Amino acid sequence: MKKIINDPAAVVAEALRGMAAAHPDLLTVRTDPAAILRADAPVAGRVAVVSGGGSGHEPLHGGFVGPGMLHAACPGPVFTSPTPDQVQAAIEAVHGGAGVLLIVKNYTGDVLNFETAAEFALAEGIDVRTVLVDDDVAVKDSLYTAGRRGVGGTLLVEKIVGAAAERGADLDTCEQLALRVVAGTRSLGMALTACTVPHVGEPSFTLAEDEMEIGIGIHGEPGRERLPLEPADGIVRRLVDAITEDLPFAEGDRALLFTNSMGGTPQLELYLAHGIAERLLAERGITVERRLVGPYVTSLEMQGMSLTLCRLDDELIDLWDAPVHTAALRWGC
Amino acid sequence: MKKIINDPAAVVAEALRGMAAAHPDLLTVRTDPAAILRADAPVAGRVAVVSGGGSGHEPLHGGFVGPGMLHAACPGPVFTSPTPDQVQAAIEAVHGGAGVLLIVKNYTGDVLNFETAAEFALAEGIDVRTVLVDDDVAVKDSLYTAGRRGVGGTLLVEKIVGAAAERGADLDTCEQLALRVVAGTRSLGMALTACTVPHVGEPSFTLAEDEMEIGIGIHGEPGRERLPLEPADGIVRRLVDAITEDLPFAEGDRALLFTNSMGGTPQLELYLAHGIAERLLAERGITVERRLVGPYVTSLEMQGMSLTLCRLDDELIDLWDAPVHTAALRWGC
Amino acid sequence: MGCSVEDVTAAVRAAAEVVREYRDELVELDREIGDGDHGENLHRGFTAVLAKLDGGGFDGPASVLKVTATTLISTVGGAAGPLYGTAFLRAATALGDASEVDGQLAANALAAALEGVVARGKAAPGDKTMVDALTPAVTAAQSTVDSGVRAVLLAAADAAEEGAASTVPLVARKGRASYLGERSAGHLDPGARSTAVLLRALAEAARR
Amino acid sequence: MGCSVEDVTAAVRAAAEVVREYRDELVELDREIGDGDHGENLHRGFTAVLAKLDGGGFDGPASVLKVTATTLISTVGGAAGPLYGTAFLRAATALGDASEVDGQLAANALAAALEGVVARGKAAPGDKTMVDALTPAVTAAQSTVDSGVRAVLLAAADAAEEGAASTVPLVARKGRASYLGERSAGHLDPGARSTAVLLRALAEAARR
Ligand SMILES: Nc1ncnc2c1ncn2[C@@H]1O[C@H](COP(=O)(O)OP(=O)(O)O)[C@@H](O)[C@H]1O
Ligand SMILES: Nc1ncnc2c1ncn2[C@@H]1O[C@H](COP(=O)(O)OP(=O)(O)O)[C@@H](O)[C@H]1O
Ligand SMILES: [Mg+2]
Ligand SMILES: [Mg+2]
Ligand SMILES: [Mg+2]
Ligand SMILES: [Mg+2]
Repeated sequence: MKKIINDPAAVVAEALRGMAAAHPDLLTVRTDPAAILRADAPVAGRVAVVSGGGSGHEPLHGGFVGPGMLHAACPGPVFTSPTPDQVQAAIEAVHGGAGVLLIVKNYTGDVLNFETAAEFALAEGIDVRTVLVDDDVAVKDSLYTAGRRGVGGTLLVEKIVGAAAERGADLDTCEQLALRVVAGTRSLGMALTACTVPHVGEPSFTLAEDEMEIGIGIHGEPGRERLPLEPADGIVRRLVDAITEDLPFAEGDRALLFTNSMGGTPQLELYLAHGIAERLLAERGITVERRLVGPYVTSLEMQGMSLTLCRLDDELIDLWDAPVHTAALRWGC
Repeated sequence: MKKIINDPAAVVAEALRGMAAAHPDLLTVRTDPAAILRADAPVAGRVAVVSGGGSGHEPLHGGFVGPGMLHAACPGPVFTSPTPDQVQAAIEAVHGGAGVLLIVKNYTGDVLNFETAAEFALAEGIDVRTVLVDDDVAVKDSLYTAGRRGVGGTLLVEKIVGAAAERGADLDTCEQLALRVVAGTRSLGMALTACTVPHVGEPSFTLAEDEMEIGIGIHGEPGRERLPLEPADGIVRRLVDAITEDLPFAEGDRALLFTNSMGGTPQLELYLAHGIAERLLAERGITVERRLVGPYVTSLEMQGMSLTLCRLDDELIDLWDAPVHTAALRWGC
Repeated sequence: MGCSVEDVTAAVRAAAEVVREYRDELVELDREIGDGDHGENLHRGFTAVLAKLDGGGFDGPASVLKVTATTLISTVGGAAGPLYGTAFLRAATALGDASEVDGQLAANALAAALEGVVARGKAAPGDKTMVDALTPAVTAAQSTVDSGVRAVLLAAADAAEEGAASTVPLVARKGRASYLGERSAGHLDPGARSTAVLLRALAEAARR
Repeated sequence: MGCSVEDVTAAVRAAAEVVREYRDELVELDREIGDGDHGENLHRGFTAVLAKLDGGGFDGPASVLKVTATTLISTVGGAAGPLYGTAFLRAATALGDASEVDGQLAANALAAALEGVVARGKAAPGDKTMVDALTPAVTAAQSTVDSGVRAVLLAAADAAEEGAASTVPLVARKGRASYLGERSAGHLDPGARSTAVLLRALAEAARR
């Protein structure tokens, strides 16, 4: 295992220390339990937007804490959801009197831990709502399974709801808005290489030089399909096809296209893939009105990419464009 | 070779197409010869700041084009400096009547090609100055060698001089400012893995599971020293020691600390390393007043990191803080 | 005579210690069809449990299980944290204020644990989860209630091991392995395995 | 009788074609002590040169070399682009408006090329660059001026090959390989190698 770390068990704690040092004016970083909070939290009279999950997906979620996006992020150990106490402490730290919206990626662990935290917080009289993000079309959705995973779409929910909360939208409005973004968002990822979890010490799976994995998750889970490696045109077409057929996206739709690196794919390749995706969407009559390209919802050093497509309307565009000031996303201020 | 590409010879052209699609309001992307220009260029009455170099270091340089930073970037093929015509065309496209400052990383190829372009432009009556960035302490400086390489410090020069140009500083002032930043900036990089150049198809060098390379360049060049892999504490200490001894940085110095990923190192590790660097600098009595953490001056998918330290004063801080709006760096607007 | 508060403490301690031994195996099982953290998660949690047990001050068997539950909930994370946490919490509730645990109580506690896991996780037998180990364990325990705690737990452990082994051919329908679809077949479920391991350790530590 | 404009065109075309053959070897040499692009750079440049030569319309040997020079400068990039570009440009200047190239002119052109490379790159013999191939080539050419272009170039190519080989033990002081310090020793310099390859191809294509 080749990593710039000390003790594998201390990776998250040490990274948080670095994050605190890097963003002293923006963030308050707590340890025990770990939380990344807006420096100015709690913001009185505003819905507090809280998210979190296992570490290893940075900048998700801690990199999205700040005015216009999250009030708090709860980082668990690498690829392991945070505990209820941790989430509860974050809720209490940022609750500004207007309720708390939990944005939770749909994984059993995250759901159960956030659920428990929400129960505790409710018992203390804090109005807490939970919205599950489940945008990954790689996973078949069914009542009898764990359901779809939350992946790239999480960022969009956090940005858009965070903007609404910043403007003073109430908890009902924020919750409905989050549900609306989730309903209109689909993602699919692929990998060229696996990642290595520090406490595991070896890659989560092995791919031959001429293989790729389609439909991977963001926790080093293998995907649903292993295929011979293809040129970028083929790879991107697979992702675009699966995503647009799923919702389905239709001719005339306005959309945000988010081309995401799983961590190890360089920007040169990412922009190349983004260009192909834009072309394919244009061919289908889908108008890309906003875009984001970069390593935002990652899986450690995994090489690969995901595409996320989100249906837009004027309201969502306005909220997407609203000022945001976080470690990883910043505009308008 | 595992990459999301089509034809290796077309990687840069296709990536530029994606970049153009991703940033339609911010950038004008030209091909043949390739250039990334500020959408509002030329900016009349302002010094035009132009840089460029081989591709594969993204977001350097194209990701730094926009108000408050570069007016144009000239991307060469992967790890190969652009040609004189290319640079000359960019100069002519962004020249706003107040002269042009070329920021060139000190590599023989870049120096020779930009030099030739500058001669052509001068011959056409454009006042062109060139500032070489040579911040890499891995390389011994001497009159008889190619001199030190330009690495992470290039970003700082581009940001600070870009801010001054935006405010209306004249060409002399911009040139002097660039020289001042270069004089006060030092960097050192290390790698855990090599990168693979698309047209080569195999890694630039090979490191065993328990080896690391100190003093690597950003072109997949092997470093000066191959050592047994160490924990993060040891790695970061080596970088901090070499950098602070070189200038030297002294107790009481105010500094900007830039913790850079070579591309494949995930943010979790990068923040962890950043935290260590901050601690070591504090121990030496150096006050870190500004910081930047991320993959900004990369070497494709190489895993590794570099540290850049730049001496600050009030003027430099003010220019660093000035608004910037580019694809990769944005604040204050 | 059943198990005292000291006996229960010793049994949980023994189980907690055994997790360290199985850490790597559980990591490896989870790496194959999950995200590779199950062994690390339980190890972190049960290490914290050991520290808590050192603190002592338990007024009955239920309080030992309750502290174990809250410690697991606040340190394990992932799916296993709330599930095992709930299991121990429900088991504690089933023990009530009894000062000694007999075979019947032990079987009741196991049944309550299973109910808790199902209530939280909504998994049915055959979904390839810890439920596939716990369900037969409860049945086996219930048919041996008259033979003392140790016998009850030994029967439960045997059944849990068989139940865990039965997950190998299954296609997962719950938890992270479900994302793999058909590719999850052919692997042992890590949570079912850890359930069997924990029950075996508890049984072997039970003095009566 | 010396080489006509057609002969010079054919020779440059032959050299350009040979670069394709050596692309991978030059990439590999540069990967070892540089950044792995030398073969790709020259291949890109000389492919463009071939296209330009197809256009024809040259009024003398010098104009063939001049077009070669400007094409290389505008397509190769890296260190080799300006250096080889300058070399061909200076060689063109040395030929002046001669309609035929004889041994003396060829040797002069080579000497001018070397001067150009040194003026631009500031490398001295022994720095482990193309100068180590070109310098002995110029000397050899100058001592064979009376024997015709082919003989001059053959002597130059022989000397360049020896010169290139002599770079192996050297520690680089110029170019990218210099960053390696002592670790650059034990490798053939890619630019010296390409110089030898180009000279050999020009020599073998020279009809007189
Ligand atoms: N819904 C569920 N009901 C019961 N057990 C479950 C459920 N989901 C997952 N599990 C169990 O949890 C185990 C995985 O635990 P762990 O790896 O610690 O959590 P995570 O999947 O969050 O990484 C699985 O092997 C399975 O036995
Ligand atoms: N200053 C110099 N003078 C002469 N030749 C040089 C100089 N610097 C580099 N070279 C030659 O250029 C070759 C490398 O060319 P190339 O790989 O195309 O460029 P780059 O180093 O920019 O990648 C070296 O092998 C060397 O022979
Ligand atoms: Mg997990
Ligand atoms: Mg090069
Ligand atoms: Mg797991
Ligand atoms: Mg090279």
